[in-house]
Amino acid sequence: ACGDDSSSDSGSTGSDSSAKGKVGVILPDTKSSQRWGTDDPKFLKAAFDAAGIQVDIQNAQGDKTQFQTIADGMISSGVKVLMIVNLDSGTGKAVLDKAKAAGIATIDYDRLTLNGGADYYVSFDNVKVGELQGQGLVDCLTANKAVKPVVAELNGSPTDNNATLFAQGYNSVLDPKYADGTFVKGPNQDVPDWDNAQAGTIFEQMLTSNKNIKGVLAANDGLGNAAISILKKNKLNGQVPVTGQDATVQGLQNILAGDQCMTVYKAIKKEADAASELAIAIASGKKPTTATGTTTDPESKKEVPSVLLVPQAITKENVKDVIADGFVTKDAICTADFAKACTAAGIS
Amino acid sequence: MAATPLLEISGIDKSFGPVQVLHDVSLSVYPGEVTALVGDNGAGKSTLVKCISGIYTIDSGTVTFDGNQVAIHSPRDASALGIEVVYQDLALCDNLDIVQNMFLGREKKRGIVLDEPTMEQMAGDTLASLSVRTVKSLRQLVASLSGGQRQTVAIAKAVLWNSRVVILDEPTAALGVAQTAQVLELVRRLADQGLGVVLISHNMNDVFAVSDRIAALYLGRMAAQVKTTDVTHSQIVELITAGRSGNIGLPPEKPSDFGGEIVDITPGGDK
Amino acid sequence: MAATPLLEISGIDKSFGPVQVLHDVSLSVYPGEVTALVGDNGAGKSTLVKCISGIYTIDSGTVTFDGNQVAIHSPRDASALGIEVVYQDLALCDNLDIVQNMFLGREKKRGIVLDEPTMEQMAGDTLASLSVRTVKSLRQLVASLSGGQRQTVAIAKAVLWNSRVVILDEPTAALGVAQTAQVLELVRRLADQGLGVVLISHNMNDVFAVSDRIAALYLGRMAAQVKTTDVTHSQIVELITAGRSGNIGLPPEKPSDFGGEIVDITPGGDK
Amino acid sequence: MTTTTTTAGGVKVVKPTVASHINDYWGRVRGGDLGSLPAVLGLIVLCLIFGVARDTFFGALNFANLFSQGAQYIFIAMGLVFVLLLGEIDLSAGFASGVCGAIMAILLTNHGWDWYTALPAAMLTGIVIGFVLGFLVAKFGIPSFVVTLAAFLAFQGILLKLLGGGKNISITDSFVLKLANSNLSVALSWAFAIIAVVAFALVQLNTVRTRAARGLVTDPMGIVLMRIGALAIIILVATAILTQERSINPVINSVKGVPIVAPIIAFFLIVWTFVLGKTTYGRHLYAVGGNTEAARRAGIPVDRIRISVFVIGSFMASIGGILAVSRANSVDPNTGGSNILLYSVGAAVIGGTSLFGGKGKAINAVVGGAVITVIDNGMGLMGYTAGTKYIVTGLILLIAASVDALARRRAASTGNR
Amino acid sequence: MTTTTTTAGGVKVVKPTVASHINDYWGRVRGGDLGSLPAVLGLIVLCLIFGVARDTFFGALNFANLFSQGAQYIFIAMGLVFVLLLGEIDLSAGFASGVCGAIMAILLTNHGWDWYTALPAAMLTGIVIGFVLGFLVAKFGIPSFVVTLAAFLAFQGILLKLLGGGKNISITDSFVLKLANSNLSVALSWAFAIIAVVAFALVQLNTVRTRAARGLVTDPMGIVLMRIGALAIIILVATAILTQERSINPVINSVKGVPIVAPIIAFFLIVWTFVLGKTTYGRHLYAVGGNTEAARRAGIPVDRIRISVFVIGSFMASIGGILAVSRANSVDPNTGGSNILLYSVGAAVIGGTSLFGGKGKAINAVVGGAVITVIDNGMGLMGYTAGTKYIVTGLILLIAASVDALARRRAASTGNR
Ligand SMILES: Nc1ncnc2c1ncn2[C@@H]1O[C@H](COP(=O)(O)OP(=O)(O)OP(=O)(O)O)[C@@H](O)[C@H]1O
Ligand SMILES: Nc1ncnc2c1ncn2[C@@H]1O[C@H](COP(=O)(O)OP(=O)(O)OP(=O)(O)O)[C@@H](O)[C@H]1O
Ligand SMILES: [Mg+2]
Ligand SMILES: [Mg+2]
Repeated sequence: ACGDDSSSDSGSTGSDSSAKGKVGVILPDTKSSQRWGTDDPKFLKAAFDAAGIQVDIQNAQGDKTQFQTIADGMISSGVKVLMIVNLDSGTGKAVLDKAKAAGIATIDYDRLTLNGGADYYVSFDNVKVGELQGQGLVDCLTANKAVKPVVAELNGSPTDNNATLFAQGYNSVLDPKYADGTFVKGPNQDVPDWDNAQAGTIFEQMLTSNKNIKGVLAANDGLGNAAISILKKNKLNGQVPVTGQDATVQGLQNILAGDQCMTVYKAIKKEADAASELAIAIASGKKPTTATGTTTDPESKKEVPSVLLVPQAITKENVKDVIADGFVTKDAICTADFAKACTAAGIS
Repeated sequence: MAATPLLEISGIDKSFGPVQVLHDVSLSVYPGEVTALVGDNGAGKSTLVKCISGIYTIDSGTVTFDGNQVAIHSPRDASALGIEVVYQDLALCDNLDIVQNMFLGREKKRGIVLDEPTMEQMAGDTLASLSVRTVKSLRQLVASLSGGQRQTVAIAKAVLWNSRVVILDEPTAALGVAQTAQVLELVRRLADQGLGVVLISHNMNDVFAVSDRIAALYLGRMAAQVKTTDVTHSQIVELITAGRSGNIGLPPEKPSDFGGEIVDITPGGDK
Repeated sequence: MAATPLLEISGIDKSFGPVQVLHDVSLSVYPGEVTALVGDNGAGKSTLVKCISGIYTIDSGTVTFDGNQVAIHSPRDASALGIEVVYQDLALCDNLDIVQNMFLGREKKRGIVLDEPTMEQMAGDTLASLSVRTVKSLRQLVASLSGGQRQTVAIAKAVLWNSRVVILDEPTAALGVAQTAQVLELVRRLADQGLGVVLISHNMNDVFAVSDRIAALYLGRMAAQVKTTDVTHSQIVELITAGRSGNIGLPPEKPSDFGGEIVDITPGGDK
Repeated sequence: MTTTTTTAGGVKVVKPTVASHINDYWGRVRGGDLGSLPAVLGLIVLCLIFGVARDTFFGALNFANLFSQGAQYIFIAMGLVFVLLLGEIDLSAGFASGVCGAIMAILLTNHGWDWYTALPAAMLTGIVIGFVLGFLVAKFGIPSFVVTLAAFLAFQGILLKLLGGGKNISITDSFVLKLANSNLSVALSWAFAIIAVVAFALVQLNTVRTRAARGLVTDPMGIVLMRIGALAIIILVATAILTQERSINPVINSVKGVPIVAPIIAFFLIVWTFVLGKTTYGRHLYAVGGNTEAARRAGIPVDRIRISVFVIGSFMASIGGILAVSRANSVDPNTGGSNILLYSVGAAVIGGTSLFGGKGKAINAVVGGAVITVIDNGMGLMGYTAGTKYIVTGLILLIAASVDALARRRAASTGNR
Repeated sequence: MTTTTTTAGGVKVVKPTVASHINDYWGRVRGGDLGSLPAVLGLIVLCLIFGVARDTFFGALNFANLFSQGAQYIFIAMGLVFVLLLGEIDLSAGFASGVCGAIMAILLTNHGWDWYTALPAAMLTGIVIGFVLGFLVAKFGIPSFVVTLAAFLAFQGILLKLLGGGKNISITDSFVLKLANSNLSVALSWAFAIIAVVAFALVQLNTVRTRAARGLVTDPMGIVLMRIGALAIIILVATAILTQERSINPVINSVKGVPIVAPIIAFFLIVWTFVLGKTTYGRHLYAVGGNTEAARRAGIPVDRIRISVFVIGSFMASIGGILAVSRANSVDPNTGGSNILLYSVGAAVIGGTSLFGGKGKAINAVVGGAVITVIDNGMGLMGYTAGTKYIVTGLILLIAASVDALARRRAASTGNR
């Protein structure tokens, strides 16, 4: 490819990089989850560096126009594999089409581009994530022996398709409970841009208009923390279980402090490794062998070769698993304020 | 007063918030005559002009044009009637050039395209007739003109059109000797062409030189409207500064009449 | 010319882009005298004033104040030297009231707090001395003042301070009869107090009434600076309109001297 | 109608009576000189709408919520009033508040600083940011829209970098947490309220006395007393409401007292009102904003003034950021992002500050910020879906603004602008 | 130095020569009358920076990318130039473009309309939106910042509702898809290029002829020919580059020809330049923007003009939206969101349009849009992490703007503003 001898120095440490193709990775934003800003670039870069493959990892900052502009740039600089986390299926498809027209292999990372026809798909099951959150909340409320608790839902961004998938998951658990009267359906609001500050106001107003809220389904740890800060203000923290997602340091600390009931840990490193393994194989001119599963594209009904990973629910009991997995360090979690809670949770 | 007035206003009141600036003002403008409107600083001359031209809405009073009572709600209405005004605050667009300003609102066109050559030519002709000699280019932005040059542009703008009444609010204030003479001559010529002309000026020599009638405003009231030939220089000055002179002018001042208004100083504390 | 000039400028050139407005202009201002600066519209009088007061940077030339060569880069520098200017474009802040405008940049304070009562009192005194009678309140916004009232405020603002040179650019243009007399008297009084006064005016009567010297600008060149007693009315008018009169003034005009500049009309097409 | 005649500096004046004063005021209102009256009217209309729609809206709890919900808007808007006064704009104020908040959080959490060093550090960051922005605008002459657009982008990046690429950082410092989340004790609440009323009364009466002593016209005593009475009623009633028990679960804990943010807002409101109205610096701000050239000719150091407003703007943004972090108990890469900036500029404009310079007061930020906050707060009680919520918010904002605009418009048609 | 003397309307004039003309131009440049020169300089500096950093930047493929990447900014900015000319602002232009794009997509995809009905429907939506905004601003007198802030929120909600709460809608209509993604054939590319050059030459020469016939000063023929030559070179070189093969994989498919967006941009650029420069309407826009009161006194219907600019603004936004949807093959609730609006206003301002009204041209949007697009495009090639990218983008933007500002600043210090 024409980009092989380019002066690009973005992350290539391998000595034989010129013999292999370059890989482009486009991540979606920095707002919907901390992983796109911190974790994925770290893990992906490590994997590609280890294999001596040149990689260009960029973030579209939540802007579709940017997303396409970055893709244009990568295509014109001659990548051989393009790995995208789409912002929405439309732009995703536009990019995939353009890449295919240029003879570039494509991987949908974490989010399936509907009708996009990517060559491979690597992901966690987002509906499953939602289901774990729903189940987590049910467990916590049951443990609290709450009677007909009112449940408030803080959904993710209304413009983020993944938020819809999460909601689909947890509602599939909660709806039956609402239907049979074990739980009472409380206020339910989307948080624009996953914005934590707005989430705080939204939740504060939920609580003001519905003082009996006894459980909060927050779509990720940031939103969860926003709800917790309002609960704290009203000295209700710990009594009202709150869910989360992403196993962030903040979320795990909130769990250890007893303010948050659970989070969902997605072993991002595993996902990143699986995806980079695919890309490395293609870039080195080999046929990948790891994509053993398939996913059906609900629009085109085509089967996409896939690597699917399983998310894990995290509560106080298994916070240590996340640390053991190397996703977060003990030092980051067990600061002075949390030392006692750490010991109590068996983190040593 | 044999001829019927071309423009006649009567009983005009105008307040700005709590401040009443014009009290029951009447004025007649005759065709073929120059009516000088005089009065002290702040007497209300410019306000009266702006009421006539539709910039300010009047609180009460009537305007009669050509014998018909008219309502002037905006400057558009005034120019539709054929009333052209040179304002004291010149109201030019600094970001446009001389030609563009002179034809503003009444551009010459060929089809839908502006006819720049024609406008440039007409502008040049008019300015030349007003003794303008130091303008560097007709395409100079008005922002870069000297005070007198700006005033000339404003005057030229108003006399380009076939109007029936021309009102000039202190048109020669910033003009040089030659230009002033030219403008006064223009004023006379306009009146001789049968137009009604109103000239506001603080210069008594100019007023006596060109006007047929003099109207004197005193503290927002019309003190007198007289023929120029019937009064002397010093009588007019007295009308301006005191509101009456001998047997003409306002009735003798009763303290309560004006006292309250002139001197009411709004306390500084309540801003 | 026995006394040394208080302010002396010489060899001033000033261009705006391709247009040269001042050519090698020199002017001397003597303490205790009124120097009248005259010239046709667009001759460059206001530009010269703005060069002296630091609003425009000069292209070349020197300014000497009190015998020392000085560099005036901004109006601050000018007022630090004691030069006070009333500009033709009055430069008042429309959003401030009369008192606030008059003390702008030199507010009276008590501690860190503005001393409004003192300022209000001083402003009232000064305005009263200038025959202002129709201002409704000292706390009226300048935006709502009449043309003459604005000019009075600008003049009052400049004479409030103990300055050494006062320059007034057409200060009486918008003033009424009484106010004009008052301002001319003020001008004379300032000179009698030993200040250097520069008065720009198009009114020859006023010029001859108060000035000691007359400087005439013609198309950006200094045509002559003469004692008022040495010249006649008509000589000055000739200097203004033709640049020379008899044996005073500029050398006879060679066509190439001015031709290129006065009449260079930038083509409209290339805007 | 007129009674006594005194002299002020040679100009004759008339001493106004209560009746003539009220007459005058009414004349001014009819003449279009409306001050903040229409914005307040808009606010009342809003409150009525929400109060009718949801009865929790008028509860003590919700009233108390308003303060911390609006704090960030109000502080950023107060700073923006200064920037707007010069006809400039600061698009970066939102993210500047985020950066300052992040600096505080990092110093507290990661570096173990104490609040009394971390808070000043955050404020200092704001001041430095403002200085850089102002310098670029004043000395290089780059339009402030472009400079602060660049800063808007850069600060977003700095925030991401500070937070290690998107992490949230929690704060646990109890002092900082209290700022946005706790209340004054009931006793302290009353003490503050009474001090405020007494101080206002003293200032008002003193002004009258000083002016009278100099022979200048003064407001009639009746009007002054009325003004003092009105303020006293507002402050005391608000305090009475806020010192009621408003806990969601009074058995577990008690929540009462004036939220701590209220006196902080009041403090800055008083300081900036004083600076704008009573100091040379404030006077010069209005002058530069009204007519830069006139200000320059009057010898005012225009460049320095221009820099200073950006410093104040970013400083106030840093206060807003500190309170936002306190309220969220944490900082994230979007702190100060989303609609914060537009809402803050909107608050200033709705309150009556002009985007073209020369017109604005500190109170504008508070009134406009209250409008924005009440909309946000009320909409939160309505429980609409995201789409509907956006639409209704837009409409409500429009209604609030048109009450204001129509009042002024009618007045303007009398010719007095 | 001067040669012939002709008379124009009684005023003596001098016929300029090529030498005097160049002299004059240089005088103007030194005097601060710089036109779009500094913005173009800034653009060149940017291109050099990126070209040195990444050699793919100067490739034909990347050059072609610029057009569709910049289209949305440029179109929205072109509309905003009109709004800004009156000193107004339209914060809702971004989401208005999204709403119009969504309407088109829904009509095409869900209702099976054809492109020749769906496209006009989208544009009509833009016009209606603009009319409503303009009406509220002109007739109610609500500040445009507030009206369009409300619209910004409401359109966001409408977009969500139109798309059924967060879904996105794909389009498959091949005509619409081609708009942003395809190229003219090589033959057509050259035809357009040559027509453009010839038309420009004819207009220029005709102007000279008409003016000369009326005895008015004209530009010297040498200058006119130079101008024509310069344009011809730019257009023909660009066409030559764009008609080269630029496919990454020429075996699979061939990509060459001028992108279709280029003539669309050129079309609107010409139309709006004509409207602003050669029609009464354009003249009146500048007048209202420069001095509203003077315009009103000259009898210009200020309110109608004010409404019209919002109509044009939203109409151009609708074109931008259509192209954005075409480029993305779909529409989602964030189309027209994120930084689109700020970047578009930034484009207009960087290009030389004033935020205070009275100053601006259609070409400003194109030059400023090019600056923004090149930054975006170049940054995409650099491969920075998110945080760094924001920071560097901010800095680069600042550099581009300061080239402009410093050039003007130096000139301004000679006193000519
Ligand atoms: N918008 C306004 N608001 C309040 N007062 C105003 C307004 N406009 C004018 N005035 C007041 O009305 C009075 C008359 O003003 P006007 O401009 O008509 O005077 P004038 O006779 O033209 O004076 P001059 O000779 O100085 O031009 C003045 O006292 C002025 O202060
Ligand atoms: N900023 C500028 N750019 C270009 N030309 C200018 C600028 N300012 C002034 N001029 C020109 O300089 C010349 C002198 O202007 P100036 O204002 O000094 O005249 P003046 O003598 O004060 O005239 P007047 O008596 O009309 O006030 C005029 O021809 C004017 O057009
Ligand atoms: Mg007047
Ligand atoms: Mg002058």
